[in-house]
Amino acid sequence: MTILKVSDLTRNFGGLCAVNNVNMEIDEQELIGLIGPNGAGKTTLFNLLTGVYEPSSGKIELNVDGQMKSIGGMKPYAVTRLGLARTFQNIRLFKDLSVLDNVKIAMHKNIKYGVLAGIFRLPAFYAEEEKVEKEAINLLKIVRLDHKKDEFAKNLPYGEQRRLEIARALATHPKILFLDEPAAGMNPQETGELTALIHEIKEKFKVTIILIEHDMSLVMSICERIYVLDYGKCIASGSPEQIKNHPRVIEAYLGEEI
Amino acid sequence: MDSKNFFKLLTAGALSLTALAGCSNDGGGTTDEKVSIGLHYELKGDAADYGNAELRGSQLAIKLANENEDYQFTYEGIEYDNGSSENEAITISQRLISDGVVGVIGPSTSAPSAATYPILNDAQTIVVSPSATANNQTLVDPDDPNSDVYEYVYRVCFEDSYQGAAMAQFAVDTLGVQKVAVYGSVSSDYAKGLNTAFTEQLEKLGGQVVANESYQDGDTDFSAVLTSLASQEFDALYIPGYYNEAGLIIQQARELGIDCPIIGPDGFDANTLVELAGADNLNDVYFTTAYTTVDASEKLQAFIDAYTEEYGEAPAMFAALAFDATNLLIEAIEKAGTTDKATVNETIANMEFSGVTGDFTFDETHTPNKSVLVVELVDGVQETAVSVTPE
Amino acid sequence: MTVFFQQLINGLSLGSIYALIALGYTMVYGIIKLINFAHGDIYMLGAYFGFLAITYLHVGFFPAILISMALCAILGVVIERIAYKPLRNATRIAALITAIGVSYFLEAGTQQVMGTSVRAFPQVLNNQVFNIAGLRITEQQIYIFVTTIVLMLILQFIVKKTKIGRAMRAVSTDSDAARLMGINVDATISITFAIGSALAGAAGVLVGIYYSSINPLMGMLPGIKAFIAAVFGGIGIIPGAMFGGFFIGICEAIVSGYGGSLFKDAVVYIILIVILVIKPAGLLGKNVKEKV
Amino acid sequence: MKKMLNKANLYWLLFCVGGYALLMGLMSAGIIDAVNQTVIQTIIVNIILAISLNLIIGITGQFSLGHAGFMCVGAYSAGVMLKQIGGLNGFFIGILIGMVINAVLALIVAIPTLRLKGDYLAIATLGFGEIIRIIVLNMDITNGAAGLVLPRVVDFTILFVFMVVALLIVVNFTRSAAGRACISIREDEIASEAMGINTTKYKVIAFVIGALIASWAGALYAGNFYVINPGMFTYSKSIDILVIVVFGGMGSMTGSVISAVVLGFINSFLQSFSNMRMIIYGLALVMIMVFRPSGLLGTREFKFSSLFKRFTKKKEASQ
Repeated sequence: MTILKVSDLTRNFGGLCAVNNVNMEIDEQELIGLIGPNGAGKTTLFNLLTGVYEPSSGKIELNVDGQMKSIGGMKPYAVTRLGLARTFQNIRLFKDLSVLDNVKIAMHKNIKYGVLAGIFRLPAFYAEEEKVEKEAINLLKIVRLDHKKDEFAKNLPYGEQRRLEIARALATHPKILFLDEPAAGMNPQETGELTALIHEIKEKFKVTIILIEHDMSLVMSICERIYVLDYGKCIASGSPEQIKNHPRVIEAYLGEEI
Repeated sequence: MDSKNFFKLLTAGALSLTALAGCSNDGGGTTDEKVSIGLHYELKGDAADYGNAELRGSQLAIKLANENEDYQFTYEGIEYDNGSSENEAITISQRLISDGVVGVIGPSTSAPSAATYPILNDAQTIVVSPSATANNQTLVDPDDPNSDVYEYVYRVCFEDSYQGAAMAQFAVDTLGVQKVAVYGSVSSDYAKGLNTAFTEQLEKLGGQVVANESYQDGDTDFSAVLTSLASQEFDALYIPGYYNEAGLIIQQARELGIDCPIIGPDGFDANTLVELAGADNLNDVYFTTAYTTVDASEKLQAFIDAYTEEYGEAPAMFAALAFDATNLLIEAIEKAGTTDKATVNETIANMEFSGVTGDFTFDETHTPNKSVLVVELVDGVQETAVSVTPE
Repeated sequence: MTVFFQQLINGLSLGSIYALIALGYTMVYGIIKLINFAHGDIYMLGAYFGFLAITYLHVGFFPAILISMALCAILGVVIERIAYKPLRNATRIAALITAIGVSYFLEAGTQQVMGTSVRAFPQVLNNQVFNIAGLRITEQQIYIFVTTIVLMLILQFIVKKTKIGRAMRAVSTDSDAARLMGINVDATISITFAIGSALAGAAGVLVGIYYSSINPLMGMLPGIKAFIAAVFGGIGIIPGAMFGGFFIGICEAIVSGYGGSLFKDAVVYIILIVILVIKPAGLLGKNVKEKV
Repeated sequence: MKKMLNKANLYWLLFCVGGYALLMGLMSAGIIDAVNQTVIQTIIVNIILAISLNLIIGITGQFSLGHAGFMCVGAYSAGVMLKQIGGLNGFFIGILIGMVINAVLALIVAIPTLRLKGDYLAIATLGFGEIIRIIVLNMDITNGAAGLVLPRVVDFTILFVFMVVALLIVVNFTRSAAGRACISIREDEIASEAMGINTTKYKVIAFVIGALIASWAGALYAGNFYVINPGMFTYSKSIDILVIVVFGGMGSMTGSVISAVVLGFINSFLQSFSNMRMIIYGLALVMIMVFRPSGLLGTREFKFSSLFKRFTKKKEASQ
């Protein structure tokens, strides 16, 4: 079943066409790779899908309870509430907060007590807070950060910060998880662990994953399908095997090894 | 630098300041029995100009009193700065009470005064205000003319309504004015009170306010309003406000060709007015006041000379009022022959005081019965003075 | 209509002064992102320096303005070195509080040294009046306007065409990168403070001559107004500050001229808010969206 | 209910009651004299102002310089009602009216301006605060520049209760989901929004709560200090409050409380220096910021739970 459909999506910045007529159709629980040379428009595409930018033209539709709903131009928080969650290329954790609080904040949309219940400490507050704490620790266990729950996010090593971002994104209960260069800056061992983690998450949470990545070994080993972007255009899509041998992809990556 | 050193530094600084303060508080005293008088003024902040002038007036009065061999007590002024803040004015009043003062002179302006009176009055400490001119300021509830008067609070200045009305009387009777433009401050209740009283009396006498413009204290550019006033017709320009702004308004008005009589309140009475407006522009300018250097009495002349010698400049009205307020308290203490506050208070209430700003007694609201003088300026110099009573 | 144009002239004179102060605000803000609350007090001290120079050294208009600018420049650099430099890596709000502390200190210090009373500024210009097409223009107004324009042109030249100007722009864009390129960042910041303070000093002397009245608290309100002018035009942008200054001056004159003198500040604030809501980076500012 | 009576809450309750009893005792015994009583009253009003501004600036990260405007509305609502109705009834009706007006005003201010960032927001809110003041200055019912002279109807108990309630609201808010949302806005607005938080909504909520509590502070001021006039509520007042918040540490409520107390007594101590005191105060501000730029406490809070922890740790160590 289709969960996300992108048709003729375009975004201009002044004279620059960062994303040009991109079409995508993604099924539930797929693991999609999005690749392309630097400046190809991958992150811009993510930003369009998650509501950070408004599309200049074109449509983004999300399957919400069996209905396709247009989400292009919605605010990021509204998009997140519909089940899209993301990580950031240049890590955007809440640096001065604890690891646990980072996850708790992301659980916001699922907390069922209001501002007044919080201020006056009504019973709902205590019940919900207990639940939130338990779930947050569970998520941290999955990314193996539960032993560091009270540390400041900024004090974690790089690899762990990336994992925390994934846990934080999962805390919003997403249907689709967007990972923007999750392996950037990791050594091969860490990348291997990350690959396993992504698989684990996909199985455990039944979530669709779309990731941008430059590490081709990672992309080729875990992605079921790959889209290739160059100069804002989608120049190829298909299975890793198909992409490896696609002439236009080779052209775009001329000089780069695939 | 780590925090330990920082606190050392702070402590050191604080200690040295304490030492400094200790020195400055040490006035020269001759006899054992020192009578403390609180000097509670706006020394910093918006109203600092008036507060400092009054502080000098008070200090001079205390100095002269201590030189007076007929006086049985030695006086000591305890100064505080209320920073033109009402909130600070309250704590300072309490400090003065715990310092054991017999009476307090100040504050200069109405708002800190209103915050101080209930506290000092409750502690049965006498207040003599030099310049709290607001209508009914000495009453417990100023909005209710029938409310009780603060038993221990007096003032030596006019009430706003009185001199505002007097100016209207003078304008109509003597200057023959019918149409008046008013350009007044909205920042002080002083100016607003004057404006209301002036307008009421003027209309009662058949005159008319044809334009009513306002400025705020601290403004310096009046050209926009004066430009539009210059294109209207009126017989006189009334400026209820203080000299700092009035001086500039007169200067700018004359330059813009407004050459009708300019009239104002005792807030005009300072050398600064002449400096700001320029002597050439100060012709056909009249203001109400309680004291004048025209045919100055011996007493007044002595004050002016003493002040000029002490501070190197001529006294402003504020200094004169504070001088009177301080002398009033001192004379009452001498006359009562005691520092018992209740006795001194009774003495003041029934006293006939003769000061540099006029001879007066207090009415039932503890406001002086003084006659209003209207002074004319010619080339910035006080030329004539006539007495006016509003009808 | 004549009255309207007359108000325009009044507004231009007032606006020139706001613009000169706003330039200093905007330069300092552009380079270290500090709202220098003490800037209005430098302007006040500029007026006092001019006052002292004219009274005690008996100099004329131009020497007075140059002396005042030089002293203010030195003062600006000293303040920067003592109070702001240690906070360069602290939060901006901490630096702001420091600036407020400096402002209190300068105001209270001046009240202590020079007395609290208003001083009449000695008149060093003849106040000749020119009548042109029914409009009244005084010699002082011409001096103010011309001085302002000349100073702005010099400033624009320094920033755009000289080496130090290039360094200033580089530091303002990215101080770390500028340091790596061999620019002496500390010196550049000091020079920015010097120039900004000198302009405020000039404004102080001009205002003294124009209104002939100075006092220790005269910097508070124009300081805020000038900051508004800078924000209005787009803070950090030199032509924006000039434009904002003139606009606010004219706006105030026209509002007061047509009977709204009590609401003139309110009108300025309302226009400011409307502009910011429509164009959050100020009139000439560019909206920069944070990169995600 | 059981959970509400946990150890920490119990200790806080004891702490408040004990503090109240201690202060009351010292006052009635005359150990705290009239001057210091007034200093304490001022400090309480300042604590309420500081924590309400801290909620906006320190917790939510929105740089507002319009707080004096909200205080002004609170003060005048209470003041006018004190004049019209009189007594404590008038005072409490005034507080309610002030809260209603402030809620509306805060919404009007917040919705357009909270889109602005940093210094642009600061200057826009400063403008709003001044507009409120100019309106009050030109109204008849407020008696213009002269302001209102009022009887004192508030006593220490009322002040203390309001302070505790304000603290309770602000601290509980901060430690709830909504408070976490506000903190995340301060930390990184884009990430916060990506986590499904409606940032505009929470900025407005924090702003409105801050405005409401500031209106209490204004009302308490009016009911306690005899005089109010528009000159008290200029942007300098907003800056004074900001100084307390920054000095205590932005985001730390404990810091705001301590800072209000320390600055209150410093100020009272400096009164003896007559006209040198503003000079010293200015220098002190500069020095404090140069040596402790993140304020007294940074973002740290005093918690009984961490006190226990330290205590038990020491015990363990000694065993």
